[in-house]
Amino acid sequence: MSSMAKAPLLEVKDLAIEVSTRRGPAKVVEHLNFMVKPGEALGVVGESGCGKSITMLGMMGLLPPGARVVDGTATLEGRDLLKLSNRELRKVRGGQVGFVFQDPMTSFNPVMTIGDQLIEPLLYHRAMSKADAWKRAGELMRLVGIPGGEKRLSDYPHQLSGGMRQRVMIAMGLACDPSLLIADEPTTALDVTIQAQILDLVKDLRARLGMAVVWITHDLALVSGLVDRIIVLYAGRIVEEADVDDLYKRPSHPYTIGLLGSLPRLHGPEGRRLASIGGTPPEPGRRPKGCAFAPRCSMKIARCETEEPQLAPLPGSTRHRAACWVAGTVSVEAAA
Amino acid sequence: MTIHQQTPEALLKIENLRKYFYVKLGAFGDKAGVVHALDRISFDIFKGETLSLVGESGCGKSTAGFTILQLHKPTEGKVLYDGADLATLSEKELRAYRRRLQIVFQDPYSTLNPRMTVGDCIAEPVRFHKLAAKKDIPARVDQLLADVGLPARFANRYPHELSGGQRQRVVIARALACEPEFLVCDEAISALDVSIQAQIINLLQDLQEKYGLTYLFIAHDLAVVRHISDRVAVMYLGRFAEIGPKDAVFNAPLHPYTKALLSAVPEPDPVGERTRQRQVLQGDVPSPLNPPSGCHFHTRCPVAMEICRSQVPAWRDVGGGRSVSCHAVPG
Amino acid sequence: MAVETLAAPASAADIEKHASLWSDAWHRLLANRLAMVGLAVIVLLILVAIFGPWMTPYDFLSQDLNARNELPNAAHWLGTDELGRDVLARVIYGARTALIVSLIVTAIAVAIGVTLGAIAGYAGGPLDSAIMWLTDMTMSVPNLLLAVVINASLKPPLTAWMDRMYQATLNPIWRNSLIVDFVLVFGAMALVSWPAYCRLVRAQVLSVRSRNYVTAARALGLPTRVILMRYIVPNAIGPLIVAVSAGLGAAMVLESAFSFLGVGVNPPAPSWGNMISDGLRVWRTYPHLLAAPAAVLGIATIAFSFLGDGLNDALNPKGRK
Amino acid sequence: DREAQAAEQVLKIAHGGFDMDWSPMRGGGRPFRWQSLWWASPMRFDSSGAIQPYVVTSWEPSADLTTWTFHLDPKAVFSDGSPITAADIKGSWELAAMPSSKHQRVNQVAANIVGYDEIVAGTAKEMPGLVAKDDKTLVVTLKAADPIFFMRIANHLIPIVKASEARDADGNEVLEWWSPEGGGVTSGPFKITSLDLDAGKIGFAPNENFFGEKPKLSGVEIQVVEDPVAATALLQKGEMQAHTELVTSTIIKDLGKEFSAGPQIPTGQHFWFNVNAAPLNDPKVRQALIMAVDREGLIKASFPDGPHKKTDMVLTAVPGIDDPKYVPFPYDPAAAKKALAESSYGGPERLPKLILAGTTTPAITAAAQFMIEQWRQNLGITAVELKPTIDNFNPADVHIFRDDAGTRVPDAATYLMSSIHSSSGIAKGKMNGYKNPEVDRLLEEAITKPADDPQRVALAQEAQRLFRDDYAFIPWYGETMSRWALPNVKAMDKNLDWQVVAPWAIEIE
Amino acid sequence: MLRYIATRILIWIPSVVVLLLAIYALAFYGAGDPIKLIFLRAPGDVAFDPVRIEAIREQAGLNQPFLVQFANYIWKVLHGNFGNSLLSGRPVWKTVAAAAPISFQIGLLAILLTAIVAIPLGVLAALKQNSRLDYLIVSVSLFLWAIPAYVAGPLLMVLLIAILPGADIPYGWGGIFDPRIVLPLLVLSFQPIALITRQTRAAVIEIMSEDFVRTARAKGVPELVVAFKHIMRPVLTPVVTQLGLIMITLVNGAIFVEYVFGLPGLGRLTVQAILHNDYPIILAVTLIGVTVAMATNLIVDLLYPILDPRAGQGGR
Ligand SMILES: Nc1ncnc2c1ncn2[C@@H]1O[C@H](COP(=O)(O)OP(=O)(O)OP(=O)(O)O)[C@@H](O)[C@H]1O
Ligand SMILES: Nc1ncnc2c1ncn2[C@@H]1O[C@H](COP(=O)(O)OP(=O)(O)OP(=O)(O)O)[C@@H](O)[C@H]1O
Ligand SMILES: [Mg+2]
Ligand SMILES: [Mg+2]
Repeated sequence: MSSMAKAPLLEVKDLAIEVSTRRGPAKVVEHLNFMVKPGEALGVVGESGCGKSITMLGMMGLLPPGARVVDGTATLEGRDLLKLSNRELRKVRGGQVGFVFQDPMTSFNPVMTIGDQLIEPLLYHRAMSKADAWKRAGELMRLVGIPGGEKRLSDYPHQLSGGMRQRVMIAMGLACDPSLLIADEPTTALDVTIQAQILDLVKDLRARLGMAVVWITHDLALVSGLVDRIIVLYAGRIVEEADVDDLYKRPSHPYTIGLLGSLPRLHGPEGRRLASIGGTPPEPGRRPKGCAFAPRCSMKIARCETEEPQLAPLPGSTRHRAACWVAGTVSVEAAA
Repeated sequence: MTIHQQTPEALLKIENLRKYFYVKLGAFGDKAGVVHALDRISFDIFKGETLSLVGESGCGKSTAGFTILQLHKPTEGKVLYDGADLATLSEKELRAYRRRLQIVFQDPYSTLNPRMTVGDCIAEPVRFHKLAAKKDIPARVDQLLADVGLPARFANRYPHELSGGQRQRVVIARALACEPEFLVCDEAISALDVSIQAQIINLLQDLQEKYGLTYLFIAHDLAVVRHISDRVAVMYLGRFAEIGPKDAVFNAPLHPYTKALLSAVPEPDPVGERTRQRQVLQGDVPSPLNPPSGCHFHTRCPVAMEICRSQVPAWRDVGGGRSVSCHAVPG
Repeated sequence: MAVETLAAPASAADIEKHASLWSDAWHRLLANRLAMVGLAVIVLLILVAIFGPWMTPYDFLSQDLNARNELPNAAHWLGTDELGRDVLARVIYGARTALIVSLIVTAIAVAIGVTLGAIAGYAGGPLDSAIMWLTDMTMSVPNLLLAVVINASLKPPLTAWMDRMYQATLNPIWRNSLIVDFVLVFGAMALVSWPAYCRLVRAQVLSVRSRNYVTAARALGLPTRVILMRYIVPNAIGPLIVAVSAGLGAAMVLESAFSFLGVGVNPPAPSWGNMISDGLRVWRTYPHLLAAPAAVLGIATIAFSFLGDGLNDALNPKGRK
Repeated sequence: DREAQAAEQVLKIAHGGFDMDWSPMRGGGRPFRWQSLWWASPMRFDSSGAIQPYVVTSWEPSADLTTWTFHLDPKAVFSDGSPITAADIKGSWELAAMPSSKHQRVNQVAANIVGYDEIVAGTAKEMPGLVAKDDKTLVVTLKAADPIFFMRIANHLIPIVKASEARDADGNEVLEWWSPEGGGVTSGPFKITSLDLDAGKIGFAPNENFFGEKPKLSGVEIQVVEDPVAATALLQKGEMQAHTELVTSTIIKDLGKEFSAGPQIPTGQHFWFNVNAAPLNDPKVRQALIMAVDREGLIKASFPDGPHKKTDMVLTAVPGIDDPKYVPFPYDPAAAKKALAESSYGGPERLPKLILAGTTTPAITAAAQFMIEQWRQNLGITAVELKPTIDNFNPADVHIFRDDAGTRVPDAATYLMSSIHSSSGIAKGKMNGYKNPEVDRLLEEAITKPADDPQRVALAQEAQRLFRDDYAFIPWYGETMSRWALPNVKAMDKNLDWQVVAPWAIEIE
Repeated sequence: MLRYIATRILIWIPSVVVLLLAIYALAFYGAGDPIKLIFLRAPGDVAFDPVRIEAIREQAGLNQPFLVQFANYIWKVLHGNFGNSLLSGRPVWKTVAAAAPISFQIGLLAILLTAIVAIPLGVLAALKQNSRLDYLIVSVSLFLWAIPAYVAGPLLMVLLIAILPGADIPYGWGGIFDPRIVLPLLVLSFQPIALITRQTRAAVIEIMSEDFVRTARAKGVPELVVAFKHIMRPVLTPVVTQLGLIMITLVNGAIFVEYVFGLPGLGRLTVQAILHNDYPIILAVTLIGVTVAMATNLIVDLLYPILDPRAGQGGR
């Protein structure tokens, strides 16, 4: 994709987020740097609890009680979101930035019709009248391919299937033509066939509307056909960042390698033993010294346990970066 | 993985199994509804194999597992095991069989009693089925923990102190404690992270080898299924669409639903994914409360015919160990 | 074939204290300041109820007709009542009454409620409907009627029986007329307070029963008894504990309300309830006679409700704080 | 605003409960306290205990004292102007005796009249012993001679009502015939003008046809105020001027001595012993219990500032209470202890639990608690239980019963007949069949003596002394019939019939 | 829905008969003979004459066997005749018809007051969780919770008598527009307000952590709209249930407040009837009580689907 020349739409610098745990405050996200260019699709990949959601929520001032941003900047179209007042931030949310959340069941208010929920961004960002908003909502419903269109607007969420709910959620995210759509594991709760529908829908919408997308997932297979670039998170830090083709062709961080290796595949040779990563990620606040992945790493060297590697470009590429002392010296074949 | 013999021995024979749930509907819960969760399914499970059951959410996979284990009383049908029809046994009589037929549940978070330590959880079946002398129980627990790759000190922990993968290991250890012959894995890995998923898959495979277990592996992730199973059964809305040896089903699916499922699975291959032509199914799975007439799949089927609307396709053996239920499949 | 083990580092940081859920809840409770205040008050109350009568300089019964209705002073910290009895001593002895009352009422109510609720929840079907019907009907019976009826019909035979027991054994326990009052009046109160517990337990059992770990226990082939005792009850009990701690306070108030209507603890045995109702008759002239017991009752009620709220938060794993 | 009240002359009365039945035919209850306000009686006692004519102006007995002839005031009329006739008195008495009337004290007036037993048993609706010789002459035939029969009817227990309105064809009472809707015909100085029982409000206006003195008040309002503390506050503010029956332990402090002042009436409150059930069937136990109680303290614990007065005997406020031969029970803890030790129980240890019933008001409870404490300190008895209610009263279940004894005539013999004679309710019920043949004999003889015969009193006194020696009760106090009215309300004096003596004279200053 | 209501009522009838039987039995066997009580309760010199009492009982029909009496009673009730009070002889319906509307009006008003005061307070406390305002609201509601109505009532009552001039004594019943209603209403509402405030607060705090609230915020919906549009309705479900329960106790159990403020309502009537074992009244009052309970429960159940459209979907 040719998004190189454009100025970044969103630029996150040195973001750090802290949560309160039983053992006191703990940084769950730290030294986070990434950017999204206009129209670009970024995949954010990592295991559960590595801080994917909290990063996005943190930027938008949507953190749950007990969590707070402690450092960094997040510049959206020239404005630092972290410095905005609540009122200004509200303008951004749902206006410039649309959201799609993971669980389409719990993310809808069960006692309001989906129409009432769908028109809200229009009411509060576009100052539309209710009637106009309702009309536009009908269009949105058709846009995301809901059979029946505006007729379903007066349904309650429970009357829709999971897939349809997720479509409505996407419609809601797109209501005000945002320049950025943040999708937090939008298909994890869905069936494969429905997941495929949603993937196709988003691809299609992106082609038509041209917005940038941040797609959070733990499934490396899922985003491969969808995004332009991928960042891999481990324990709250970026461990690898690359263009999508590059990453799958030449995964460099042992963690990425492990992730890819542990994916069972539908095609190709079978009957092999899966290359799993032993152990579990550290809990927040119990980050080991040195590289956080070192305890699980099969390629670790002495240095890994004492010194934390920084994200650095790999030899031969400026756009492929990894945070590893041994990265670049291993290849996919070696890992598999 | 075991390559089964020419005339494999059936460990379990399921005949015409049916399970309906009767539910209350209406704003005041004053209307009755029937969920056709399992609609006359028949199949065999062979000793030592891994049979996978795939299908979309709500199609009755779990119900099948539960009903076979008599955790739900079947509405109709037989579950023959070791010469006995489990469906006719009382809860007391079943207890002896329960030990031999075990299950690992989908959600490792909720299948462990939050108020019992891991050690207690695992010791419980050992104690009640008298599988070890009282004084040997702690040693047995340690051994089981070791079997699933957990250090012995975990015995004193409570479930909430474990990660998801560790919990799933405990659940497996608990099932193993019964020294079962047959293990139903109801989406045993779906809730886990990829890296942990691979650990558990490997573990299950190792254990099968070590103890000669037979698996009914319930999953919705076809890639995992391909990796682990000997045979695959595909379910749609309470009925079997097709069943057959894994390679046959994956390489030459017969039922249009199986084809659609396979085509929907994403691959970690950006180039292939970008260019791949998918056969995306339209619409959603109909409600089992009010299933379509004839072939349940006809509402979404790309090759549906007139007959599909009215007639339930027969469950036919098409040779090569494969059975299918589709009007469009010749033979 | 070797099973791969988790590469779990055995560093010093990992040797952690293994907190059970209960001790976890306890820690959360310890961190809740209001709940601790409540708990402290309740502990104090219990201590006072047990040892108080030996610590006061006055006997709660002895009268001094020359020192009637005295306002609080150095000799009588809370003053004296119409018969010249020390109010402090009576309030302290009343703590015993209050505690016994709330314990008995709650114990009986909980016993009935839990049994019926558990049966209803576990058995389901017609038995469930029958028990729920009984619950609804019980809530419709005026509780005062029940108290009056029970008092009138059961008290004489019970009192007579106790006296026969005393005559046979000469054990002063049988002489304690309070016991009869408690058993009857508060038995009646219990008979009307159980439905709340029954509903709660039923709901709990219904929800716990469908939890996966119960199904898992069934799949393990464990006997029903074990499933009930080790899987269902311990997990259903949290909200019950909360309800009980709030119920203890409510029972004290109910006792005082009954006393106010004249079917509570009979004098001369002091209870906060009968002290309040006596105090209400003269509060304009001798405010201390109302203020002392009412304040103590209020503090105890608040303490129980603090503790109940605290337990609620502590036992709820979702609850942060 | 005192002046405003005086100008208005409306007496506002606080009433202690929502009484739903204000029929004058009940012979008791709170409404009875205001009977004389709106009903006339045959004769009436003044506050000094002298009989005054009212509807009946003169009477004479036959020589054998079994037939009495009463002459009615020819001017006596009901509030509707119709004359009060002998038939009305006859009808009133018969109505009161009908079972459906549930009259509580009809026996005190009519028990001796020929035909009473049948009507009371529900088998008749008229008493042949009552004959209206003409409109203004009533002849009463008694079953046995009674020298003081005329005194027995000189009260408001059965006031004179218009029988034709009050009785239906079966002789029973017409529901709420006395209410404004029911006609509201009265015989007394006031008539009822408004009635809202559910709201607890009753209004009276002067009966312009009243045959006696013209009432001074322009109206009376009764309003229910259940809570005594609230009632006290209202009285203190002058919002209300009188109360039906205000019993609080702080009444003197709150409202002054005059508020509850009044004459002593022949009613006494005592604690009666169940002499026929263990352990009080043992005279030694009874002695012990009595002598262990300091009765000075008893009154101090209950009515320290009055208005009631301590008494040592059954009798109060009747001729004959000045009996020099009567020895009060001593307060002697040592003797009491000794008596208990000498009893068949040998001491407090083996004594069965005592149950003390009838502690219905705070003052009674205080007195009872005082006794219990005395027994605990002086005798070591700990097992005593108070039973406030007296439901399902079963004599065997109760050992000590608080109850009042008394009479509506200033006569010692009648007083004792209704309290310690074996036929009395107290002897039969509360004392569980107390019977001393000698006491019975003396009393039976006494009541046949004419009212002015000194023997009548002497025999009664002797009977009381014998009763005293049976150690069957703990004397407590003689009752004062309080005015329960603010000092600015004049002529609120009451008599032994618990009634305002001259309601027409009540006046607010 | 009509069918549903009809079924509920049909189920209700036999329940009521059983309940009445139980209460009749309690009164008949347990609480003492009402006629005897009339005489026993009267002071000293009463005519406690067994023959007479038997005659009175016979006339009132009280000497018949229990089941006959009960059958007679039900028969009469079916014909709309609730009998006469044993104490006053007045028709029961008259007494009850005077008392019930008063209790209903006060109960409804108190519920209304509770809802108006407590729900906003609870929401406010939850939105400002752990602020000073929150602590204030919580502690005031705890305080209200801790003083029983029978203490609060007399205190306020007499304090007001002492303060208020002349005509405005907060005593007695003059309809709901009479200023005298204010005090009893307040006292009656104290504990419900405390209860509902705390419950609303807890419910709001819980709902605030729901995903859909985050969704609403992510749409840029203003906080106030989030609070009142998104959070309020789900909160109302448990609150309405609780309000229903309170309604039932308020109508049937406002004993103390009615006593202290001289309100001639059902609570006072019940106490009096019970103390005198006037069972025609007890039965009628119970009947009203169950009817109120049933009607309230029915209304609450009918409200559920409106408050929560999910109700009844799938297994229940
Ligand atoms: N309110 C909170 N209080 C304390 N810890 C929190 C809170 N919210 C999140 N965390 C912790 O922050 C870390 C990152 O959470 P986050 O939700 O971002 O993970 P994620 O990568 O989105 O995981 P998932 O794939 O499960 O959604 C986790 O360890 C989580 O436990
Ligand atoms: N106890 C029950 N009562 C009523 N209906 C039930 C019950 N259990 C399952 N069902 C219904 O039966 C159908 C099959 O459910 P089942 O759990 O077997 O599906 P599944 O294939 O396991 O789905 P998933 O992948 O979501 O686990 C569903 O429609 C479900 O709603
Ligand atoms: Mg997340
Ligand atoms: Mg399932």
